[in-house]
Amino acid sequence: MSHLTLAAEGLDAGYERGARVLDGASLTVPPGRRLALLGANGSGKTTLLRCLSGALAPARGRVTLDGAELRPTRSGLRAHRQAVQLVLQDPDDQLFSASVAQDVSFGPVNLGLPEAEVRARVAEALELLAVAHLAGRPTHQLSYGERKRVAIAGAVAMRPCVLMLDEPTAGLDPTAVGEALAALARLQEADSTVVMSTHDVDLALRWADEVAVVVDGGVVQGAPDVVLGDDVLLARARLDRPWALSVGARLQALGLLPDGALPRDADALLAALPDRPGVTA
Amino acid sequence: MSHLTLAAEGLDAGYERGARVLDGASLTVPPGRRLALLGANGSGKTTLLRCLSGALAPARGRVTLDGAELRPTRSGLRAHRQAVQLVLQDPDDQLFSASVAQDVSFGPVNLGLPEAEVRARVAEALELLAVAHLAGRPTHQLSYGERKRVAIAGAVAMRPCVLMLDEPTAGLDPTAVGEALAALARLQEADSTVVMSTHDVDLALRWADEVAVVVDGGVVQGAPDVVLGDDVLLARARLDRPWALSVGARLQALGLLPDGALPRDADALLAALPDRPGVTA
Amino acid sequence: MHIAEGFLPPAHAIGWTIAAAPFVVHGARAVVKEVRENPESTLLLGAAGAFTFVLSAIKLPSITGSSSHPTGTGLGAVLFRPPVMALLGTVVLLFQALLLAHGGLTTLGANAFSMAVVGPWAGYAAYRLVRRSGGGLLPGVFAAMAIADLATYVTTALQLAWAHPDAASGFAGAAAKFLSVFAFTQVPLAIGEGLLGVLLFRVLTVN
Amino acid sequence: MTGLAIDDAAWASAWRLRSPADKLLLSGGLVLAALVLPAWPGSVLVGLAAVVLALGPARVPARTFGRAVRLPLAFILIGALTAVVQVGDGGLGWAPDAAAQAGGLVAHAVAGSAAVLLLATTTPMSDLLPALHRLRVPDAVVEVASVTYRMLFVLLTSLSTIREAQAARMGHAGLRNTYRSSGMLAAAVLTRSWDRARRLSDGLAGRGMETGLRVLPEVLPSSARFVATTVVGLAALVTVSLVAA
Repeated sequence: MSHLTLAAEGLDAGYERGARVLDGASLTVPPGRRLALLGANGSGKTTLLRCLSGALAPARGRVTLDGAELRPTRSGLRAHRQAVQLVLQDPDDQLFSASVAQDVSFGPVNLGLPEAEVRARVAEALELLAVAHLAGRPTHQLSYGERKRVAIAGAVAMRPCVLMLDEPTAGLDPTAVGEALAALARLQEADSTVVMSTHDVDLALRWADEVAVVVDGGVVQGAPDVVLGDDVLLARARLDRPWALSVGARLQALGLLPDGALPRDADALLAALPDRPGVTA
Repeated sequence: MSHLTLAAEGLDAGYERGARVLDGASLTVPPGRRLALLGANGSGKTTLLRCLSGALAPARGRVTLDGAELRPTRSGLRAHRQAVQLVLQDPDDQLFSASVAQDVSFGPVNLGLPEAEVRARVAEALELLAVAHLAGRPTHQLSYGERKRVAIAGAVAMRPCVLMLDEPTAGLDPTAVGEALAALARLQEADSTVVMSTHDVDLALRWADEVAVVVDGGVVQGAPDVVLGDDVLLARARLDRPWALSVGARLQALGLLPDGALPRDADALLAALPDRPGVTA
Repeated sequence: MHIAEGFLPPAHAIGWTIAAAPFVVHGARAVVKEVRENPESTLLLGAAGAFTFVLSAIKLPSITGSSSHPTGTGLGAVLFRPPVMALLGTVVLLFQALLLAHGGLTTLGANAFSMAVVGPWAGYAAYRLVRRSGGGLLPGVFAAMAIADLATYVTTALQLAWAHPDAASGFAGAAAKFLSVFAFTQVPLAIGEGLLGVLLFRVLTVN
Repeated sequence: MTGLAIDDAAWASAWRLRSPADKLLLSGGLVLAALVLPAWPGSVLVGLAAVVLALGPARVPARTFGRAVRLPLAFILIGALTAVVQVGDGGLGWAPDAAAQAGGLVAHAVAGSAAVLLLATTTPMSDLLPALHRLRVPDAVVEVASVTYRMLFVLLTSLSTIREAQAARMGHAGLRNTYRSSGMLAAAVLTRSWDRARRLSDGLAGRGMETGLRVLPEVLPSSARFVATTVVGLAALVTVSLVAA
């Protein structure tokens, strides 16, 4: 899988209670990296992801893949969907076959691939998501976390260049979130670009190479510690500041943390703090 | 509303993949206080809540309300449901009416209350949950967060002594979580006992007077900072330690925080930390 | 295919309403009895009605290039029996008239007769016939859904022919006209809906 | 939003809080007038009245109303054309008064559809269903219909989301894929509807459901002025039509 640059330019899309959801939103997905898309409920994260995936045609603006505009024709969408896959939030909306392996094979079979190739892709996707042991199980017997990972495997089996996930960690307990993030890390190592939407700012800070905040119909994009440290922006977006940035900044001011980039989670913060009283960074 | 003590003693209940979900679980809900019920996905939080609400009869053990055992007869259940209400995780499992006000009126009407009393209760419940402005809107046009609050209002209109909520903050953004918690705080001031299940340990530490962790079919109950500081227990329960306890303990050891109870969230921690370098608690 | 509001003369509108009424009332009695014995079935029947409505939102393409929406009454007849379908089908027709502008109020009786009475009964009869003569579940479902569709379409065409007989050849000529005009969309749809039923039951029975 | 523009219009209509019985009287009167009055000028007057009332005092968006009127048009035009083509010995030809006959048929149907639409775009289904109770429809039936109304939005959302997920994985590329996917889609929604009903029954049991889905009725008082205006208007319409015809 080569890296392609997926971008949105000046998108207007969606209507909610008489107002545009997206109003001139532009975003460039950094190829080969991890992008967290942040925003409150109803801010337009999902609308933006649906436009990027080709599921929703914007009222204005364009979506491009390596500069080429996505055309809402049958062949245009077909090509786009082979390169860009979106995994929706509720796994039950995506699992419609009887067994796990059958469900993951849905995309490759629809692509008309030979059986051996389908089998290989299914096996690979199940392996990457660490759900190979579930292959023969009926989907309705799986736990919520397992269903989420199987739904992601279904998209991965399409071998997209850009994999987008709408709230992949919502409803998962901490261990399951850890497993999901580990699977996404393996995907990225396998050369994919990964986009994840979330409203968990702590998670975004910990995970992402870059973040984009959807606010007032537009998008603000940048480095995680810069964007998530901007209190004015966060208030407009109805988001909290990540605790690690708040606490880290104070500890840096107190001379307990070295200058430069702040730790992004509890483990990194504890590792950077001195062990004994009286020692400063 | 007077305070009643709701308790479970030695519950066996539920089957999942050939094993009991609850296996000798005991819990006492502290009257008039806020209890967070923690556990990983599939640990049995929901099963326990359903037993406590009377929706599920345990295979063994008993549920008591002020010492009196809940009998699974029609009149026993009817009396229990007037005192104890459970709000399910998915609001669409509780909202059956197209009109918000009519849906909230369902419980009071079933109680056989006179019309004026029903109207008063509906108005009060919508007010407490800050959804009075939605009264004339159809259920199917509401957002997920709005539907969640209307579903809670439906339970609140029953004026229960104990209100239990299954994952009330799941899927909500930080602002909506704040609004939901504020509504729950108003309820508790209105003299209710509130139980909330969650797997967000940071939220539980911040919100609860007491926590109970569901693990290996049983329940471990106690003060939030004690239970959530027990790493062995948390590992067994597949939960994380709240960052505030990890970071707080280290800062206390460094002499930056005063001895005693640790701050429970970022704001409290920042308030307790010294402003200038060199000053210790 | 629903007859639009105002398309039938008053006498026909009244006549078909009277013709459909006994079946719908019979279905309502069955529903009342079911709900009295088992209050939760209100929710199951409501869900069944909603499913029938939603099924008609699935677009089925056909090889002739036309595309149409299934009626779902054959499936409902197999799952819930024709009497209940007479009621649920009528409720769905009322919803389609008022939520989708599909059908009408004065033509509700005529549409209920073809889609909620004749369709389900014909489909159910076809299903029983196939099963009794040794056919499997899937051929039975195919027959039920395809025949329910065909029977509905034929009934509708005859209703239209009776209301608007041909100036020269009378009822027979009009029937031939309406049957052939609507055959372009309805015959492929009947086959398509039968196939849909087979695919649907295949997924359900594997689970 | 919900995908059903007529329903959205009904909830947002300026007549939302008018008594459903009042609106039923008005629309019902217009529907009957469209049916029994001569097409010229009766149907034309009914159609005009329905459109003017919907777009004027009821403030229904013109776009919604226009689109909804167009929906039955294909059936009406094909049906009317078929009716006036004559099958004779020499093959197909036009009936003697084809133009007048077709025109009349189309006028009746379009006017009637507009009159039904006036009710549909101003009155949510959940306001109309309790009216069935007064027509002596059993409570159980009204409750089943109410659950149908609530549940169909839940299922419509499932349907469109699942369909979108299938399309993303090429499930609707080509006839074969589309049929296979549609079967899976129908099965998934059917399973979902059963599951929803079961879970809803659990949820409602906790709120004390024992016999039925009784709720506090909404009071939407009748307006004497509205009723009087309706009666006078309908009478005028009938008189003018009969005199002019």
